Amino acid sequence: MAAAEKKDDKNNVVAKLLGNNLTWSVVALIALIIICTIVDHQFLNLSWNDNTGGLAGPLITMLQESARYLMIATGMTLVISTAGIDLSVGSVMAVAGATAMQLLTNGTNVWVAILVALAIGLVIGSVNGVLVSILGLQPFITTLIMMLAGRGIAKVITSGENTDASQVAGGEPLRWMANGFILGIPANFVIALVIVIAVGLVSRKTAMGMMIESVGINQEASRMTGINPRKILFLVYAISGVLAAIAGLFATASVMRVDVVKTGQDLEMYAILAVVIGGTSLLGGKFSLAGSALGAVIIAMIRKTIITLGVDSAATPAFFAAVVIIICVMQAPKVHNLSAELKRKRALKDSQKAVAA
Amino acid sequence: ACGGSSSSDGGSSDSGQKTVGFVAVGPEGGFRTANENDIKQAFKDAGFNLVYSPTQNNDQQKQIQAFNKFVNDEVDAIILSSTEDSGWDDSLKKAAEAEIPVFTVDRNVEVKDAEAKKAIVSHIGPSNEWAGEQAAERIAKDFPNGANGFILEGPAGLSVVKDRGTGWENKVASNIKVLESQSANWSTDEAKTVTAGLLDKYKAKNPQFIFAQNDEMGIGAAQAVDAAGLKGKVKIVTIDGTEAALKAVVAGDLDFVIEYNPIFGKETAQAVKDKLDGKTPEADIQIESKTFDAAAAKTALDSGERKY
Amino acid sequence: MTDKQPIVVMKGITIEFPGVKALDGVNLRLFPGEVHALMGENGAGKSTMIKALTGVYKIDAGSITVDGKPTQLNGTLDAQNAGIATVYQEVNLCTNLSIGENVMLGHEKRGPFGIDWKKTHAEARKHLAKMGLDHLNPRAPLSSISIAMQQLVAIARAMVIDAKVLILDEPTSSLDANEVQDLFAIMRKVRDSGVAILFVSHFLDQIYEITDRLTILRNGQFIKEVMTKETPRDELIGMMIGKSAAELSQIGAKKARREIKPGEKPVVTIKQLGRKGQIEPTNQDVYAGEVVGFAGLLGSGRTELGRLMFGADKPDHGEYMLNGKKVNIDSPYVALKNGIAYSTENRRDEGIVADLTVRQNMLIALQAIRGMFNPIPKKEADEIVDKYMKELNVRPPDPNKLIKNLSGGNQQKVLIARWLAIQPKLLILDEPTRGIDIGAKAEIQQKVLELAAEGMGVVFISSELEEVVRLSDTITVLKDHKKIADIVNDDTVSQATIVETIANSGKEA
Amino acid sequence: MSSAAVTPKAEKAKGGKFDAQMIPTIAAVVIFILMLIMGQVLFGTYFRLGFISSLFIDHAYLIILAVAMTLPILTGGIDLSVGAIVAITAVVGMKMLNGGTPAPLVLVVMLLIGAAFGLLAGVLIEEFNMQPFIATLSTMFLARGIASIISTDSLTMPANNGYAWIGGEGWKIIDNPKIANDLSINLGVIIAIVVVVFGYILLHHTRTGRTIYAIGGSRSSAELMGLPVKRTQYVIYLTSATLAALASIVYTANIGSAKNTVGVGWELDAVASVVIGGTIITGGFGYVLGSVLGALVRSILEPLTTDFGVPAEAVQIVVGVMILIFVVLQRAVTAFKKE
Ligand SMILES: Nc1ncnc2c1ncn2[C@@H]1O[C@H](COP(=O)(O)OP(=O)(O)OP(=O)(O)O)[C@@H](O)[C@H]1O
Ligand SMILES: Nc1ncnc2c1ncn2[C@@H]1O[C@H](COP(=O)(O)OP(=O)(O)OP(=O)(O)O)[C@@H](O)[C@H]1O
Ligand SMILES: [Mg+2]
Ligand SMILES: [Mg+2]
Repeated sequence: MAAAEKKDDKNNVVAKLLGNNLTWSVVALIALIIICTIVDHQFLNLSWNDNTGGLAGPLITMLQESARYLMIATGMTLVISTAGIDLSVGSVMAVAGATAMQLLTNGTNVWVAILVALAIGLVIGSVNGVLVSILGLQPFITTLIMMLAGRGIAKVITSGENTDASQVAGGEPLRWMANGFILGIPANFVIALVIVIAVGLVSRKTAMGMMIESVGINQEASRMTGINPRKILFLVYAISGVLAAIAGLFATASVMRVDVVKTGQDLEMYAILAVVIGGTSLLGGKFSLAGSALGAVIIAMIRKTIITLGVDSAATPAFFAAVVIIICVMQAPKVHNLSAELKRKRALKDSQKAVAA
Repeated sequence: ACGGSSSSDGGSSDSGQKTVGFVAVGPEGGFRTANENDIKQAFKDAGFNLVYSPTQNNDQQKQIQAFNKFVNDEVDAIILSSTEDSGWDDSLKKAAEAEIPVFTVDRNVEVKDAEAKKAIVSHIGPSNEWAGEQAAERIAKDFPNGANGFILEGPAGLSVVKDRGTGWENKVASNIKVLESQSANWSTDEAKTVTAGLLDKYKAKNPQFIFAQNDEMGIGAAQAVDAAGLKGKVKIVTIDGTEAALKAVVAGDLDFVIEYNPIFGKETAQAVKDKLDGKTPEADIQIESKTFDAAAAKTALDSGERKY
Repeated sequence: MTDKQPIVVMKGITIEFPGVKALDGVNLRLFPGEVHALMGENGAGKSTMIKALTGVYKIDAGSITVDGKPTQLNGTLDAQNAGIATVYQEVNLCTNLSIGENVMLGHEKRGPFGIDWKKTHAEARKHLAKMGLDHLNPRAPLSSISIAMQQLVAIARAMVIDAKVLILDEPTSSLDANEVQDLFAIMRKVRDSGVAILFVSHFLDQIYEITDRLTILRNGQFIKEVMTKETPRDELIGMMIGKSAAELSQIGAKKARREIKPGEKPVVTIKQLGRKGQIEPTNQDVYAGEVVGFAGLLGSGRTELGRLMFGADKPDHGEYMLNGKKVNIDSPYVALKNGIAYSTENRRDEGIVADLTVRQNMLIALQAIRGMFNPIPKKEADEIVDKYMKELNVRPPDPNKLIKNLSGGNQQKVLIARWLAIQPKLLILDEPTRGIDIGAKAEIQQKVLELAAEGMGVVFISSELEEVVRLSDTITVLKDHKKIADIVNDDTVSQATIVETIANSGKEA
Repeated sequence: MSSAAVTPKAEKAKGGKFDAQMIPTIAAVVIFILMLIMGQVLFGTYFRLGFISSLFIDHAYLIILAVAMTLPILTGGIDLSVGAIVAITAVVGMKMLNGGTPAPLVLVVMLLIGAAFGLLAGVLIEEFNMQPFIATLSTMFLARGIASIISTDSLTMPANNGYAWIGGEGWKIIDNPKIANDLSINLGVIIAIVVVVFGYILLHHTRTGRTIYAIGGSRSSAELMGLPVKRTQYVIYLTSATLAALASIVYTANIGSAKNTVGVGWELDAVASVVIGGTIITGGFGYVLGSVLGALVRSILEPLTTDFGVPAEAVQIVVGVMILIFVVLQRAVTAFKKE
């Protein structure tokens, strides 16, 4: 590798770069784009689409889809940083979507519908929070339960139907949220990005981020410094709930109809993958929202790639797995320390010869 | 809820009310919900005590568990709306031994074991293959001199997907070219993303039709087509015939909807009644389904007698 | 004894961590039947050297020969198979398992049907007994005993494999005099059976009592290998800290006692404060500028009393007065809000937040009482950090290093800085000098006196009677989780006084 | 000296904490029995031998999966791939049977495939330090994907395949005129029981087993103690995956057909079982027997919801809430006992 020849200080820089997950995520993203472009030369083309009033093209639809991943990945990042996990985000998406669509069809004002949907997300998140922080239940099982129950709640809300609000007048703001454009860029992507940045600022400009990490690293020690771990835990699950609700609105509003079974299905897994690809450890502690955001885009990009390559629908899971594995392996220290390791071994050999002599 | 099965001697309770076990798939919206609600209603009207047992994410195992439970509860009859068309031999054998008549609805199940076969009285439901064939014929009619297009499939492996696919294969015209088949998991918004992707990818090949294996996906595809400004240029054919889909046909978003008629609760209840009254219902009760172009859809909607 | 061959020879060992060269060409020879001490300040590289020998860290240069053959140790398993048994500085046992299981892990006695638990526990009991731990029940969970006890259990574990080399990294730091003597007795037995022992301790008395040979390190450099009896203290200290012993501000003299004026109000008064099973209802006053020492044996309840005064455990009895008015201290947050700080004896589990930087670790408590959404202005933060990095001279002097990568001693300094940052009225220090090198120890003791002089009330908990007696104005003696005496620490009082008090109270009872 | 101070503590500790670890498991037993009784009282069918028989026969696979899942969870890890491994081994197995491969060979191949995925997970976790959750999530997608690449048909066994007998209706121990009162058992159940015994011995009577608990307590400590952590990790994921393959054998043999879609969500059922059984998801504490009970509890949730006539939409909510109540109860009892 290049790193090997360079002089020490340089070497360090390179090593740092190689050691940094973000680098590899970017590499992966670019690689995927290149692959797609090779297969489909139009892939990078952007055209202006008059009847949507925005840019059009593969990358745009990709960004449009990534919005929902951005939301859940952000919430998931905070939760995972506290050494927890939130398996319920997918179901929360369904519940929020169901609420919004049902209310719309019942003729509720769209803004009210949106607010109620978010509120419900908040409530479910808070329930998770209470169970984990006050009752001290294990996050995995708590949110697993909520994942089961959430689907049920969604079904109860729509009484088992896939409520369709596409014909309902007055849904425009919601529709725009998911399908509209701001300066030619997908509105939902812009909104998502703004929210991610907002969360980032709040957590880094205040002490929230550090306290979340601190609780994730060592809860007892945190308590002894006067932090209230319960508050923190409650907070992250609540946030995750709201963000998941937003993701749910994106997902349903894009077609103005909720699918009680499919909306948000398996997305908790995608969110977790995004977070890990972004370099936050499932063991808790240090988190990187930027990384998770990148991870979210990569997930969307992988799915885009699957379509572009026309991977046989039967093979998609395998393809998905393969890509994830490759990315994670690239990120493994073992791999990008290879050169350094070899150097060490060589040095050791020499010094031992020296000793022997 | 189910007083019937509570008396320890099982189904045929003192009240004389017959208990029927319904091994169901569970509310998944669209066709499924309409179908199961209709069956529940019909049996209630017919004075049965219907015990309903749904599964989760199409898990056959949970259905088998439910089925065996009904056998042990000694219900008077079992209605089986299976997620899979095989793997029922053992359970059916148990039913046969317990002399509980079984009625398969929607999906037929194939049985190897002779003993097991005895348990099944009749099958009630529309035909998936037929629906697929209708789709192929419609496309052929729309594009007499050929066209390119896509197929949106359900999750790989479900037998509905295969049957509707087979139907299509049976009747598809030689000059109709399927550029690509992708799974959109029955889901509207996945269908939208997938279709958007396919439209980008095959712009050059000027795709003209989309065969969506269910309404949900068709509606999603329609929105992608609309967004791409191809509304009307790409004709979309879907299967199921939910209200939303019919509206879409009227609105011109969809070209053609083939009904997969979920409303056969009455027929099922009747069959069960006959059997329990000692008559022998037909082995295969075909539920015929309609097809809707814009006009037909409009009249159907206006008539207001559609249950879903 | 130099005639016999060394069993372990480490030559030119170099280990680099991102940022620091922890070891730079260090040599070490271990001889059978000898106790060999690795000497050096906090951060000198002692533990790192040990981890190099036991294959925890890969060495970047140098060679290790065991029994004359060059060996590549990849992992502790190799080391064990090579006959090297180790007790690491931080207790490394599994708190979810029983005491006996911890002792025998990996060496369980096996019968026809796999592990034979009867035999295994019997074996465990035997090894515990060797450490004078016969009272411990091997089936009890490890989590039920103190870190001190756990340390002894860890040593018992090391005895299970009959090793050629026994390594003890600061085993005595959390033991009291009696246990140290027990331990030394065992070490002598083991040594005489021809085992080479590597021993680390910051207590010079212990070094001179038990060791035969010394290797001195100074920030990662090999200084010298000498025979213990040929090396006077000052010379040794000189080699360790790089300046002559005289410069070291050892405060040998007893602190001038702070007289309590009649009618003066204490900062903190607890009345009958207690908690079932941990500490019986206790009265205690702490005046501004007073140092109150807690003395007692292991498990006497010093830590409990300290934790109770900090609200780390909720009291189930009694009341709490701050400057005369009643307060309800039921959580660390409330305590800190009221200017009460507690520095734990359990640095790793309740002290440091391992993956945060030194800087963050220093500021976190202050931040917590300021509130999450009221961040400390950068300027103020920088000032605080510089101030304490200097005052306590934390090494390496880089506040952006992860605290987990600091040596034990320096971690302790950072924690003290954390508590000073909130400028507490009452500072409770539980074993603050545990595992701290002589230099740093003197600095910390000095700091305690300064703080008292500035009018801070200090509770000083330590297993070292010597420093308790030297620093305290009044000494609270505890026994069996109960306060047995308040001793006004005037010139008549000495370590002996305390020991007697403890002994006698037993008789009366 | 210190002994005086210590002894009471040590003793108290013994009385207190140790049972505390057992309580959740004991709670599982009690609640399971209570559920059965409730079912019997209200619906009168839960004590029927037939019900008991099919409870075991239909859930032999889940019991095996629960045991498999217990190992990684005890170390604080997890194996999400078990469901998918059931699918791929089932599909391959059926394909081979239909291709006329002799049953014994088929069984071996199925187990080997399972082991292969376990090995892959092990490599990803140990060599490329991926976290178990992610590693097994990947192998889950991989297995599921390969399964559907191989075939998306529902494959039925050929007649007289010398395989079905594993799960066939087995032997009727008590044969009543009414099938509902027959007590029957099949090889699948016996295999499940053997697996449970195997799990118990592995965890409580082998050093590997103790290492598993040690890793769950603190991996770094386990490493410093010179325990073969790496090797043990491999053993764990190899075992869980291979057991998943075994579960697949039992299940397919029982229903006589297979499909790439079988086993969706089973990993979560297994996790639920393990947790209900009192194993802490963060590792260190738990018992294989608890997991078995967990599996049984998990299994009678659906029958109960059915008999209570829970409205279709609400079933999942109710199941969720039941598990929740369960976990909370355990938590409460444990906390109470700790006092
Ligand atoms: N894992 C690590 N990463 C980076 N630096 C480290 C790591 N471990 C130790 N160091 C650094 O190496 C140096 C030596 O540390 P070590 O723990 O060996 O000191 P020590 O002599 O044992 O001190 P003490 O007496 O306090 O235990 C210290 O400066 C420490 O900061
Ligand atoms: N001998 C012992 N047996 C069991 N647990 C003990 C023992 N000694 C201490 N502990 C526990 O360890 C912690 C600190 O010990 P404790 O406060 O009882 O004694 P101490 O006087 O602080 O002695 P030290 O702090 O030196 O261990 C407390 O949580 C206490 O419950
Ligand atoms: Mg050290
Ligand atoms: Mg203490």
